[in-house]
Amino acid sequence: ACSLGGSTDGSGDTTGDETGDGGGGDLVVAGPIPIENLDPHGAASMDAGTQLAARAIFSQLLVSTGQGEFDGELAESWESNDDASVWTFALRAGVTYSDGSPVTADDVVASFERVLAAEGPLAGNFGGYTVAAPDDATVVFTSPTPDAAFLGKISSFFVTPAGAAEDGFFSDPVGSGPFLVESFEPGATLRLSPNPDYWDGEPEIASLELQSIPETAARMTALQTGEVDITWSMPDDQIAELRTNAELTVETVPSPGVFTMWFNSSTPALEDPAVRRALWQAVDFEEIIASLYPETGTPADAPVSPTVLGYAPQEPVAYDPDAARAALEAAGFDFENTVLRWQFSQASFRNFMNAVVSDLAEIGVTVEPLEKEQAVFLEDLLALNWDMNMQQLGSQGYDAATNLGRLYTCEANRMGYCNPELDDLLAAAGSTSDTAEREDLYAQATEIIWNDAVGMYPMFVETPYAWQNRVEGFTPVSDGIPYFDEVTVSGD
Amino acid sequence: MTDYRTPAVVAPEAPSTPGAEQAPLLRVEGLTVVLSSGATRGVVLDSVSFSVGAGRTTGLIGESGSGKTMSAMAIVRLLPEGAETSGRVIWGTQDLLEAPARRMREVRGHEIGVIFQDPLSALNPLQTVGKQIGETLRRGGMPRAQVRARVLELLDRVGIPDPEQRIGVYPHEMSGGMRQRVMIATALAGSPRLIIADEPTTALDVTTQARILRLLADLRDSDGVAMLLVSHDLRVMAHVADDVVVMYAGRVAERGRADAVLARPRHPYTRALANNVPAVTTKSAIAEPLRGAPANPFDRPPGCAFHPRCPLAQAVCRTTTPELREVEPGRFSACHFAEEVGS
Amino acid sequence: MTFYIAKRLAIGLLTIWGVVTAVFIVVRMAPGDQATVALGPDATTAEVEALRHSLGLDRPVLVQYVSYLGDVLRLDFGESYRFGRPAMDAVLERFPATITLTLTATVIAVAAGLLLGVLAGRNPGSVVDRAVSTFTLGLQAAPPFWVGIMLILVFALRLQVLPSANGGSLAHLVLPALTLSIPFTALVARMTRSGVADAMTEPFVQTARSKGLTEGQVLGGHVLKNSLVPVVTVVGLQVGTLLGGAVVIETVFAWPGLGLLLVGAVGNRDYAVVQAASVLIAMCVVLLNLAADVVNARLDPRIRLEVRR
Amino acid sequence: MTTAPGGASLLEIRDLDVTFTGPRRSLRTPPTVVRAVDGVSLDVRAGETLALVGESGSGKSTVARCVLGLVRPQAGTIRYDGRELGPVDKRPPELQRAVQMVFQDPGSSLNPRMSVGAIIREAWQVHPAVAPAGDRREALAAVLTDVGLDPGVAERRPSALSGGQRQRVSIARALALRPRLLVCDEAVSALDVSVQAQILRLLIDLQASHDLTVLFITHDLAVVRQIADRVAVMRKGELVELAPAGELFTSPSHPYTKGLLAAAYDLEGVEAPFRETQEQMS
Amino acid sequence: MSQTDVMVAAAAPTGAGSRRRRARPLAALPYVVVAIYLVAAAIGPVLVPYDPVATEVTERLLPPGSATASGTAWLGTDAVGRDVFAQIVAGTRTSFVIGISVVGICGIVGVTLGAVAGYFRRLPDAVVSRAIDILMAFPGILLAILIAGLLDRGMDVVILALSVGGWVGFARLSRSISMSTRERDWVAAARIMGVSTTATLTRHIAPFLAGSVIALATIELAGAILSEAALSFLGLGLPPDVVSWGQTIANGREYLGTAWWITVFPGIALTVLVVCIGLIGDRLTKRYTRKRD
Ligand SMILES: Nc1ncnc2c1ncn2[C@@H]1O[C@H](COP(=O)(O)OP(=O)(O)OP(=O)(O)O)[C@@H](O)[C@H]1O
Ligand SMILES: Nc1ncnc2c1ncn2[C@@H]1O[C@H](COP(=O)(O)OP(=O)(O)OP(=O)(O)O)[C@@H](O)[C@H]1O
Ligand SMILES: [Mg+2]
Ligand SMILES: [Mg+2]
Repeated sequence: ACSLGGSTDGSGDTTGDETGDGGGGDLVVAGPIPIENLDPHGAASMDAGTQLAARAIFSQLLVSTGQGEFDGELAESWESNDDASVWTFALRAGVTYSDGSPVTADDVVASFERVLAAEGPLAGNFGGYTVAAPDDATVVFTSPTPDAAFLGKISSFFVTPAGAAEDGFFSDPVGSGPFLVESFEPGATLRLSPNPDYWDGEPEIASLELQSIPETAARMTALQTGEVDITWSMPDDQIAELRTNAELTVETVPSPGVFTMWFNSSTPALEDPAVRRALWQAVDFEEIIASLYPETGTPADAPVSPTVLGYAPQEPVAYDPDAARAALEAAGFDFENTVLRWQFSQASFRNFMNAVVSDLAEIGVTVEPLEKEQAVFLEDLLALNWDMNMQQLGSQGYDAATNLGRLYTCEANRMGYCNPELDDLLAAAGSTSDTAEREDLYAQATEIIWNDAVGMYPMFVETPYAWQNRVEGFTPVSDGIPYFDEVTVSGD
Repeated sequence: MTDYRTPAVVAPEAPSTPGAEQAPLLRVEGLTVVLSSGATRGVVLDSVSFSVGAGRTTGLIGESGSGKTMSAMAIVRLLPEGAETSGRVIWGTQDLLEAPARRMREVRGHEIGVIFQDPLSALNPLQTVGKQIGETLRRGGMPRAQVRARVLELLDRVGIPDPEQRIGVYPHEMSGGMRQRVMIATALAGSPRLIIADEPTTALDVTTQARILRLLADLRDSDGVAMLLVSHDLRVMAHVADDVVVMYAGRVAERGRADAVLARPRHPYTRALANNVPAVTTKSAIAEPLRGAPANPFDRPPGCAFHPRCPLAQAVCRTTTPELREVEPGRFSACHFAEEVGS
Repeated sequence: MTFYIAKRLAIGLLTIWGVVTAVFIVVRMAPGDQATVALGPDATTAEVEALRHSLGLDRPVLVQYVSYLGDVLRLDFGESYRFGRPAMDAVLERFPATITLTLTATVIAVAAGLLLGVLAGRNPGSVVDRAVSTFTLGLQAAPPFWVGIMLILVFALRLQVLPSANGGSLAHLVLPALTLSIPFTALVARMTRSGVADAMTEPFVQTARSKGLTEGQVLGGHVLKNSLVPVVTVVGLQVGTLLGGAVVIETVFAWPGLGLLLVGAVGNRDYAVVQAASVLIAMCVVLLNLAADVVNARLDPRIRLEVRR
Repeated sequence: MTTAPGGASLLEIRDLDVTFTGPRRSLRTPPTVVRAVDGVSLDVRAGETLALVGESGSGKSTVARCVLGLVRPQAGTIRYDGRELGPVDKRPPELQRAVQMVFQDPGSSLNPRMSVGAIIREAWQVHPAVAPAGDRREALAAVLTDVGLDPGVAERRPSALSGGQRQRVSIARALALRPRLLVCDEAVSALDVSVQAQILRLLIDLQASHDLTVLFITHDLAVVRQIADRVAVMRKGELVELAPAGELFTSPSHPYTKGLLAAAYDLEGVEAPFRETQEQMS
Repeated sequence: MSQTDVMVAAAAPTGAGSRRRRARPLAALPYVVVAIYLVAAAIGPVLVPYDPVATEVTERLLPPGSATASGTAWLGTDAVGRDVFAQIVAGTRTSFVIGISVVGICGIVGVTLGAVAGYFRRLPDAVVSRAIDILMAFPGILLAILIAGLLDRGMDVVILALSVGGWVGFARLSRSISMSTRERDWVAAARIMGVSTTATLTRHIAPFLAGSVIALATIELAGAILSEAALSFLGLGLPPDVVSWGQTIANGREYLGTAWWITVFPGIALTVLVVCIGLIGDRLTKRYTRKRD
């Protein structure tokens, strides 16, 4: 046999290969993003791959289920003080790790401190936080400033044993999640088996294999041939074809993702909100979305998606090239000498960008699309070294605080836009625990952002999933990081 | 003074028409070879006839490009790709030009051995000399141990000291003279009756040259192997050949017993060649060099090919190609004025 | 021989040092760094600066270089921030997959290439020769990712005889190895062709014929071996190139090899992995070239092992 | 031929040592060292033809390449007219042109991409001092005629010339610089007998007309006999004998020379037939 | 007798000079094809207008021969409704510009370095050889990625990225040829005459590199065009508003199963060109290497 890195079980071909126990079949899942690291606290903590693995191996304090709603996992209940700066969690009793030891408040504290020490992307959410465990079943998080979005943020936090800080822990991790690690080839395959001691009941499937196949053609082929049971995040053009396959179920679910095309308001040509709005008007987003994203796109009416707390629908910007041209002329836009540098980094945006650029060219606006490597894109993004920017933005924890509240302040200066009024609204929304009041404040903020055209917000994104009909009990989740503990595969 | 010629022939009373008294071992008749390279076609050999008597040495002389190698290789059918051959090569009772490929493989190596012009490139650089010498035998089915014994014997025969050690050596590790000996051993391996030796001594210095010539003569005398010796060096020819064939531009210019031809040429070309041989003993020979450059069979002058360089040329030479005719018993010359040359 | 190898290894070390340095310079010159990428698009400038400081990325480049070189001398390639473990471990883990793929492709390419090359070279200018030449040119001309995806569509999707992606079994190896071997086969075939065609004109081939050998014996016993030296050199070079350069095919077939790792690491500015992978690849290239030269010296006793200056 | 032996020496070679270092076989053994030339001292007198003979590999060419400055000797001096001859690119122009060379292989001594005219004119471009004033075409024709070539060949490439013609061009290129010392390394060895005789004749004639001193390297004793005034014999890098030609051929003193001559005479023994012919002719 | 008697009249050239291949009707085909491509590159955009910026999303992924608002898409349309045929024609120029620039840069740099290294040996050779060693041991993809990241995406960057490692082949070839050519007697003759080093290099060495270098250049030209396609595949290629075959092929890879025409036609265009260039290269190689020694 061939010796491929670290494969422990001899048979690589897992389809239809029933192993005795569990009886729920073997599940093979192919995600678009590779799993490179199992450490949910470190530099890769916010990676879709790491999160996917962590959801199978570890447990969270709580999971967000959309629009400011949460389910407890390790946490039985939680509460905050009035200004949302102190959060107290009561832990579920009797939860153990797969090695039999109990999950304690000290583990939560150690895990959280590990997050802070790692200075990774997750740690950025918790600047200045402290954590304490007054007793074995209680954990208290304290923030120096009010933080109403704390629950949303902490929903990306996984609890590991305190021993996770030791070298080599993640090569054979111990967790309290539904699955145990059998073998792991970073970037390729994570093989898992059900955790018989899982606090929410042992998963029924006999084994779970998480593969990564970034190349679409290969992933679709693997799905069509039955090598893979579940996959998601397919391009729209593939979805139609998958729908014709009678053995597959295809579903799309709304996600927090929004196509976000910021204008750099500090660019002289784009300083005027009228110019920005006119540019928005000049693009026939409706037609472009209908053509390019017939399955996963819906025209957006807010900078955050309807799945997110703080969503407030606005008047859509209608396509009107003549009005756009007139408005630009009125604003004194220099058609001749202005070239707008429009940066993006994901190849999948290329068609969309081309179509938008084409529409802008029709009214005489010259845009130079710049496809940049991710690192370069990020560096330039921070340095405001662009005139227009395109990203798909989500809202972590389904809370507008992590999107609007974090990115649109004068201090963040992410798009050269500074509006003290907006700053005040966002600060107020972030420092109250009253949900209704927060929704109202975000609605006001949204209106300013929308009307000032800080960016163009053309499309809400849905996440497409496809799975074999023999897979039962699978629930697509809107953030594209699904759970598999309730899935079964019927033998065929 | 050493003379390597077949002893019987040196005797003055020997028959003056060599090869006539008995059926020759090899008879080449009207051999014509046409080579085409691209659009140009060249009659590289034009009706070449000669013979090699059993146990005798026939020499082929001529300047570079005169077709010596072609004549020799046509016999064993090892001409370059695309050569068109006509005429007859009678070996025993068979015309080799008609023989099937299988028969040719029997002839090559086993009945006719070949010593090539440049021993360095004619030996495979990646095989030990022992392997190359024994190849004919090994392919013939001889057991390994026996092959080895025979190779050692051959190495010893050709005068390579310490054969046990040299058998595993590569050609590039040997001097030119040694390589030439290996080449000879290779040709001898299949116990052939005829050896074709193409310029076996050209690349060697005098000392080695003399040793190799002696070796060849010894082999002929002890084993009765006939030899077709190709050379452009008249001194070598005078040394070893019984009969000589002088070639010019792909044709036979003159043919006959070596001593006679070299002493009393019947063709102005032979005469000029002999005249130009520098001598070690005296300091005189380059008074009147032959003018012009050697002819090229791809661009042969009409009539007698030699006429542009010939001091005797007349009008007829420019138009009529002279026949090779018997000018005196056993002597053939292709000159309109053969009689005048000699006197 | 020993002296030669020792000297070549010394030069190899120099080469590796050169690669280490070049990679270091080139990676640090690229815009964006570990801090920007690790923190992602939501981070603020201050957070990025803080991380940069705690990673030591704000130190003068020369200081970083010296400390890095010191670590490398102690064979410490640092910790990969993406993989959360020693970079060399992460790299070595991918190595078997890369080797498997590369060697399989090499075996296919050498076998097919030699066959085609000999067929073409034994009769230069013939119909077979021209057919093979055109065919191998076609092989060289087909974009590898196009071929790869086509193979997936045909063999995995339509015929369903082979799996399409990821490693694991022998069957998974077939398509990527085949795709990888296609331009390689063309290269070997063309080198072999010209070698055989040249060797066919060598006088020793006439000698072999004059010994009464059949054409097959001449070809096998005298021609082939004499035409292999440049083929071996090229195979050595090409295998080295494939170790880190098969990215496209690794992408298409989701093959977890070094190339993909390297590309990902550059994208993530995971300096430790980039450097460890580069050093490993450079080491392989140096050793492969040395091996090719040693094989050639075995093949051809005339090749004196001399240190190329 | 022109000058009686005993003239002033034009070229003085003293204690010349040349070694080539080969590859090392293992860590322990030292690298192989070839002593190509080992303590050779030699004078070439103005106007004479000095032949340097010896078997293959005896170091003849190496001596020649030292004289021309293409090889840097480990030790020893080479003086021309009393002046030290350094490496070729460090020589003053007048020394550079004073010593010229004719090579063995007519196929590779001329740049095949240049016409004969260009090859010869290149010499004059480098040394304008010797370049003929005025119309160079005439001078070119004159040089070519000197070596027995039709001036029409100036337009041709070397590939369109026969071996003998190429060798003439080589000689013409050397003569164009009006050298005083001409080094011929196996200049006739690759030629057919008839052509060889033509070139030797030409050299003898030119030596007289151009007042040349010739260092003639060959392994062919018969050729030496035809043109040399004095003969130097080399063996394994050492000079074993140096004597006037007549003396050397009749009474060699060194055993190695004797062996060499014996081998040559061995072949010579049967040359009587041609002598007959040659006598008829004269 | 004087030497004028032995004056040689113009003798006929020896066999090699007059060799010529028998004319084959197909022999001219590669040249004709390449010429057609060159014409397409030169004036194609005039004949088949193409605007890389203009898209028509309602006419996307139409099969070959479909009618569109602006005529018939003979080779179909791509994922944003641009005409594939027009893209191929427009891409010809890009591909040629990239191929020729890369080969030009690599050729000049490689040949210069290689010739100098081979001629002077010693220090220059050591430096060039080490540089070659390092470049060959350096993962090529790394360079391409970094250059693509370092500079704004553009044709010049692609050319640079492909050139950085591309000169090595030329350098190795030139080095070995100049090393053996410098041993030829005509070089020694030039040195003896005192010809300057530069003149020796340009007059006596460089002309002998030309044949093999041109032959290699044809192969590298094809290689450069293919590499551009591979860079585009990895998302490191040209900016979206520059059309090239590589771009088109790479853009079409997601539609191989559904809209094969996006990749297949430029793929064929590319393959035919590369094969023809290769055939020409083969012929040049044969012509120049046959009589090297
Ligand atoms: N492979 C070949 N293809 C075409 N022409 C050839 C080939 N080999 C030889 N010739 C030509 O055939 C003619 C006779 O050549 P051959 O080799 O018989 O001459 P030779 O007398 O042996 O000369 P040399 O003394 O140089 O060996 C020459 O004009 C030569 O150019
Ligand atoms: N560049 C070199 N490197 C190493 N060894 C060399 C070199 N040039 C010459 N030699 C060696 O030096 C010795 C003398 O060589 P040289 O060429 O001077 O001999 P020669 O007398 O001219 O021989 P020939 O008659 O074969 O031309 C030989 O053993 C040769 O192998
Ligand atoms: Mg011959
Ligand atoms: Mg010599």
